[in-house]
Amino acid sequence: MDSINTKLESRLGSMVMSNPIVPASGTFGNGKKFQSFYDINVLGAVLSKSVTLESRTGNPQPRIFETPFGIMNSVGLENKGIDWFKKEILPFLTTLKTKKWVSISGFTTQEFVDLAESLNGFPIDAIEVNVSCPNIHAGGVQFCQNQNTLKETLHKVRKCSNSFLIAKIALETNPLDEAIRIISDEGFDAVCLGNTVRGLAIDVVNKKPFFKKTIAGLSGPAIKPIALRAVWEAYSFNPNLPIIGCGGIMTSSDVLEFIMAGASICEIGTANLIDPFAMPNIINSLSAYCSQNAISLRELVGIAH
Amino acid sequence: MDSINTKLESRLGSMVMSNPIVPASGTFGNGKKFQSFYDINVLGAVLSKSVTLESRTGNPQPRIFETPFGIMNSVGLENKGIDWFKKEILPFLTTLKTKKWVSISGFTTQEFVDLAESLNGFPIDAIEVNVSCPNIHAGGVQFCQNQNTLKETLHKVRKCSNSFLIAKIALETNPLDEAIRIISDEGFDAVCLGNTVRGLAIDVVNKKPFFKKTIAGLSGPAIKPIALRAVWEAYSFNPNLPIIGCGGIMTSSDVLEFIMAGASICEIGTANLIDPFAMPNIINSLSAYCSQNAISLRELVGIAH
Amino acid sequence: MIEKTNSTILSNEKLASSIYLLKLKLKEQVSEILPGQFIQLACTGNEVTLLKRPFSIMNAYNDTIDILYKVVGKGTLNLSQMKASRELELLIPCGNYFSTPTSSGVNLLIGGGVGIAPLFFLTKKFPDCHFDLWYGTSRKNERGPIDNWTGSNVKFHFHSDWNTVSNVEEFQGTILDAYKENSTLTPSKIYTCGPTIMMNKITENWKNKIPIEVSLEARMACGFGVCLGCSFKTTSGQKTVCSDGPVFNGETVVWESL
Amino acid sequence: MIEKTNSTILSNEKLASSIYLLKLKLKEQVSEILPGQFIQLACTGNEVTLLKRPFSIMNAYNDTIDILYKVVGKGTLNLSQMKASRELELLIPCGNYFSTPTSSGVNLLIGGGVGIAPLFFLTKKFPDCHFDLWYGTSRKNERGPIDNWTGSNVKFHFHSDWNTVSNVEEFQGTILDAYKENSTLTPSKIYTCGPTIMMNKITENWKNKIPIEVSLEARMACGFGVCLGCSFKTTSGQKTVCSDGPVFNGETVVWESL
Ligand SMILES: Cc1cc2nc3c(=O)[nH]c(=O)nc-3n(C[C@H](O)[C@H](O)[C@H](O)COP(=O)(O)OP(=O)(O)OC[C@H]3O[C@@H](n4cnc5c(N)ncnc54)[C@H](O)[C@@H]3O)c2cc1C
Ligand SMILES: Cc1cc2nc3c(=O)[nH]c(=O)nc-3n(C[C@H](O)[C@H](O)[C@H](O)COP(=O)(O)OP(=O)(O)OC[C@H]3O[C@@H](n4cnc5c(N)ncnc54)[C@H](O)[C@@H]3O)c2cc1C
Ligand SMILES: Cc1cc2nc3c(=O)[nH]c(=O)nc-3n(C[C@H](O)[C@H](O)[C@H](O)COP(=O)(O)O)c2cc1C
Ligand SMILES: Cc1cc2nc3c(=O)[nH]c(=O)nc-3n(C[C@H](O)[C@H](O)[C@H](O)COP(=O)(O)O)c2cc1C
Ligand code: FES
Ligand code: FES
Repeated sequence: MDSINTKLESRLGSMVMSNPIVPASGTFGNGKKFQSFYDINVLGAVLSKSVTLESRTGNPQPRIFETPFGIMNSVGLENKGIDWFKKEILPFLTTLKTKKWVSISGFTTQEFVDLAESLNGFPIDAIEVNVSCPNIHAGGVQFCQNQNTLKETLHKVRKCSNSFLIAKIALETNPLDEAIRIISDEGFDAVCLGNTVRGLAIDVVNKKPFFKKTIAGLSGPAIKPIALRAVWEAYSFNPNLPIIGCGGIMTSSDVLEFIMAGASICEIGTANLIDPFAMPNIINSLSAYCSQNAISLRELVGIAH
Repeated sequence: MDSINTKLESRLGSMVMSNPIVPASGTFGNGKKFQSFYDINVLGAVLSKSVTLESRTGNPQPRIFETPFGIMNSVGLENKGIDWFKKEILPFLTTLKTKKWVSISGFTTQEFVDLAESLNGFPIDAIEVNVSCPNIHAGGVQFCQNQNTLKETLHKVRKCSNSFLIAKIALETNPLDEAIRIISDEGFDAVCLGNTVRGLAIDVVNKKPFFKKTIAGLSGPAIKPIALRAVWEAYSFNPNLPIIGCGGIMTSSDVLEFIMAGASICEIGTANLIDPFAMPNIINSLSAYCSQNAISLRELVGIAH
Repeated sequence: MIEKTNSTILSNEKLASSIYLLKLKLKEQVSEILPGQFIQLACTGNEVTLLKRPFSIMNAYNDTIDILYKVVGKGTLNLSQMKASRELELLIPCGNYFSTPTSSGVNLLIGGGVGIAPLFFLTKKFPDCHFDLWYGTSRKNERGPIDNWTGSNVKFHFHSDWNTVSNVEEFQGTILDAYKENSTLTPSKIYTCGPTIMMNKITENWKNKIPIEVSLEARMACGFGVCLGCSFKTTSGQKTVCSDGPVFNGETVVWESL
Repeated sequence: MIEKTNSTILSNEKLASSIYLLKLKLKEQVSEILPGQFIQLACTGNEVTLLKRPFSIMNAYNDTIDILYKVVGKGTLNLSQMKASRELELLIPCGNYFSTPTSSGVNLLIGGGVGIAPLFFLTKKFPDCHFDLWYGTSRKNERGPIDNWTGSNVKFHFHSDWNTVSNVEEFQGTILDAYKENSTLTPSKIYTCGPTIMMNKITENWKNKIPIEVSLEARMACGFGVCLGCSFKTTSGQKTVCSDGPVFNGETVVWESL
């Protein structure tokens, strides 16, 4: 980071951030490892790995598979649970100067409520509610794919939490306009589009699915056009609901595509795994772009519509 | 093609084919151009570009954009209409020794019915009903994304047609189990999974969507994991409904993945545009695989379940 | 008939900033190659490309072909980094070709940028015809090579707006303006290749007066007429640039559709 | 501390069929490198790869590191086609390392295939310790190079099932069987690296008797502990191969979870 460029200043609704670059949950650990590569305060916000109520060991090996310009993961929300998170991670996050976002994941509506509620009073700037994970009370269908459970969950979480709330939904959410309406009606502050896309790989030698859990999450450049489509549509449906774009972002040019399509903020996932310096590099080159073109990023949000 | 390998013989329900390789509609023209590269009778079937009732000029330029390991197209179903097709293309198709499939596309249920009906009595082996295109009576939502219109359309097409009928649906179809049930209940003979995935690209220099129609269809290797997932799920829902896999298939190993996931037949799209010899090359290498492993492809259908 | 074949890079010379001359030796004998035709070239390198890229043939002799290309994106960047002896897959020859130039009058050729390539080939293929070749580019240093290579059947005119032109459209007009200001020729036939807007203006200028052949460009996928990715409107219906073209009678082109 | 840096290929020698020795010159000074540590190497070439690939460090001296690799897929195929002077990006050094070998007794090293690499480095780093090195592979021609390079502090044993072994599991057992049949040694410490099933069997054999350090493998994405792609079960909870490991006390590993 050369120096702070005010042209990068970004707004997610009421939240003012130094720039639009935020790590995607699960690709940044809890920030500590990246701190040894660079000062993570250069990021617009930090965002921790999704935390669940109980500790989870996650899915069996193998968990990673490379596809044409994408990767699939079957990590299965491994994490040590909210109590450990509060004890071991929150104190570290609190030392940071940048915004602190926390991702929560539940398998029932009640789990989301308990998680959100238990974070009240902690010095965090936003909670990203990962409603792209399967609802075990609804036969494993993702929360965001069922309008009733999505509505109920967001409603209850909003009621119990005093945080800035982001709903992270699947890129495949269908119908998307309904989901966007629910998120906005329930008083959520922003939507994140989105999570990994459901994919599969077959190990043709063993004639079995590569992943023990069969279906895994596809991320990386392969899904970028899909994520851009979802961001574009969400902005068309409701330009007043702030959007976080996520999916396959590797370069500053990708970020510009998302911003022009309607995203205020961008999350970077797989790129962090390919190159730990992906985010500061993107910030630097966005900075150069804004200076060269004498334009600030905020003017560009949704400009392609 | 070195010689005919009976181990490649494939069945799509009642249809017996010399091998499982079929071109995806729209990437093969009407077959004539490929005939000058190789004898297209080596294919399991030929499949023509989707034909509509009326002649269509399609979408404006540009129509093609390359993405990371994928391509997006906005051709917009350009074709000269069913009358021209019957006069200019069917006679050529009739001279072929392999199976002849015809793809039809409509923008209302009635158009599908008229198309299917008008093909009765012609010597074709199957009609692929492209219900992944937008229904103008339902605000442009794809037929396959609305259970009622899908059901109505398939029902009426089935009633008026005496052909072997394939429903080609979108990979994003949701809920997929419902669509599979409808396809099977309505007496369709097979499902093709699937069409291109809806994507977007932004031209950051002009700050506009790259395509005039904004959203375009993503195909190629990038979508392979998604297509495999859809085939896997369709087979889980109903192993008795024959499946055609389509999406990102480039190599014989990709074909094996689809077959093991549950597809009986594979359609090759984008690969034809990258290399006109993609299909015969795949057939040759499937043939080598079967001989080396002393296995016939039919034994492998759905074996990974 | 289009063939898929392999080729070996003989040389890949930088002529001017971002302009290169690529010489390819074909691995197999192919049908006769005519001016206006193009190749579909696999350009994968550090940057990943999936589709082949179309390039006009600038010259063809024995089993060698020349390509003049400009670095504009991933595929051409890859090409610019390639060294002799590397193998490249291609489809050749693609598309239709220019009609035979007149041998009685003078053939006017107007090329914009790398659009000079197929026009240059025309002058080589028909050494007994006479050509008035106008070459417009935004960079002075692109003159040398082309001028030096043209034969005695060619009168070469160079026009550049180097240092003055900031946007392409302005430049695209200027080659025609330059011609109009400086020439008293009445050509028998006109051939042009370059930016779409330039060819459009040229067509308007001589419409209904002199036959004009234009060599069009479009984003392509297949390059052999099956995907309709390059389809556009003409006065006689939709046509594909790759297979019905790239050469069209300028008057039949519906320019807004490109 | 892990650094991201660039390197230049000094040489890339084929040692045996599909086995290569890659020598890389690092562009920047990095922290001290210890045996057991690995690099995350960008392997993009003709085949497109996105993630970096993990390789054990086989030797490190001055600013040079050696990697012994086997061609198994896209990334390693790319590597095998690379020539001297090419630049490769990497993360270095990743992971933990073996504990210091005993200098009183004998250290038993058992390596399967390219798993020999970190063990070899251990013998080089501690020239004053004594090692009994058992190297198992399915190919006879892999003996030569390793044998020739080992120092006088190493007793080298080679075992191959060349021509007889058709499946890997059988082979993986045989290096341990070979050791049991042929050795009367009572090692003070055991280090092993190779196929998971081999390390599992070795651990079972000496469990509760002699300390065993195993260097594990898993499919990785990041290589520095943030994605949990390589996480597995140990007796003290989930651990990452890349960051908590790759070296673990064999007795703490829950082998089924790998
Ligand atoms: C029939 C035909 C003949 C051609 N002959 C030549 C030639 O002789 N020399 C030469 O340098 N170029 C020629 N072109 C243009 C050339 O094909 C493109 O410059 C090339 O495909 C760009 O590839 P890329 O991967 O570098 O760019 P990409 O990374 O794909 O795109 C970068 C930019 O290049 C432009 N572009 C991409 N594809 C095309 C296309 N098909 N047509 C026009 N512009 C495009 C766009 O502005 C795009 O934004 C020809 C095109 C056609 C259709
Ligand atoms: C800590 C560690 C150290 C390693 N050290 C070495 C070494 O010194 N020399 C060496 O040759 N290899 C080593 N490996 C294995 C090496 O990382 C893989 O062989 C390599 O990643 C394969 O890449 P690819 O692109 O060629 O294969 P891909 O195309 O990605 O996959 C092809 C096949 O390779 C295997 N494979 C892929 N990734 C891994 C992986 N991470 N671990 C194990 N197997 C894999 C699978 O069987 C897969 O089917 C090490 C792995 C780890 C985790
Ligand atoms: C290894 C890995 C782990 C992930 N874990 C989580 C998670 O815990 N919670 C979550 O909401 N998303 C998770 N994701 C999804 C990412 O946050 C992101 O939405 C997705 O990868 C798409 O962005 P990308 O293409 O930039 O990676 C994970 C992704 C990967 C690759
Ligand atoms: C240029 C192009 C044109 C297409 N036209 C049609 C069409 O007319 N009808 C149809 O059902 N699908 C059409 N498709 C979709 C393909 O048939 C196929 O379903 C899709 O491309 C996914 O397969 P692929 O990844 O192998 O290309 C078209 C695809 C492309 C790339
Ligand atoms: S590029 Fe496919 S039809 Fe012209
Ligand atoms: S590879 Fe990412 S945590 Fe180990």
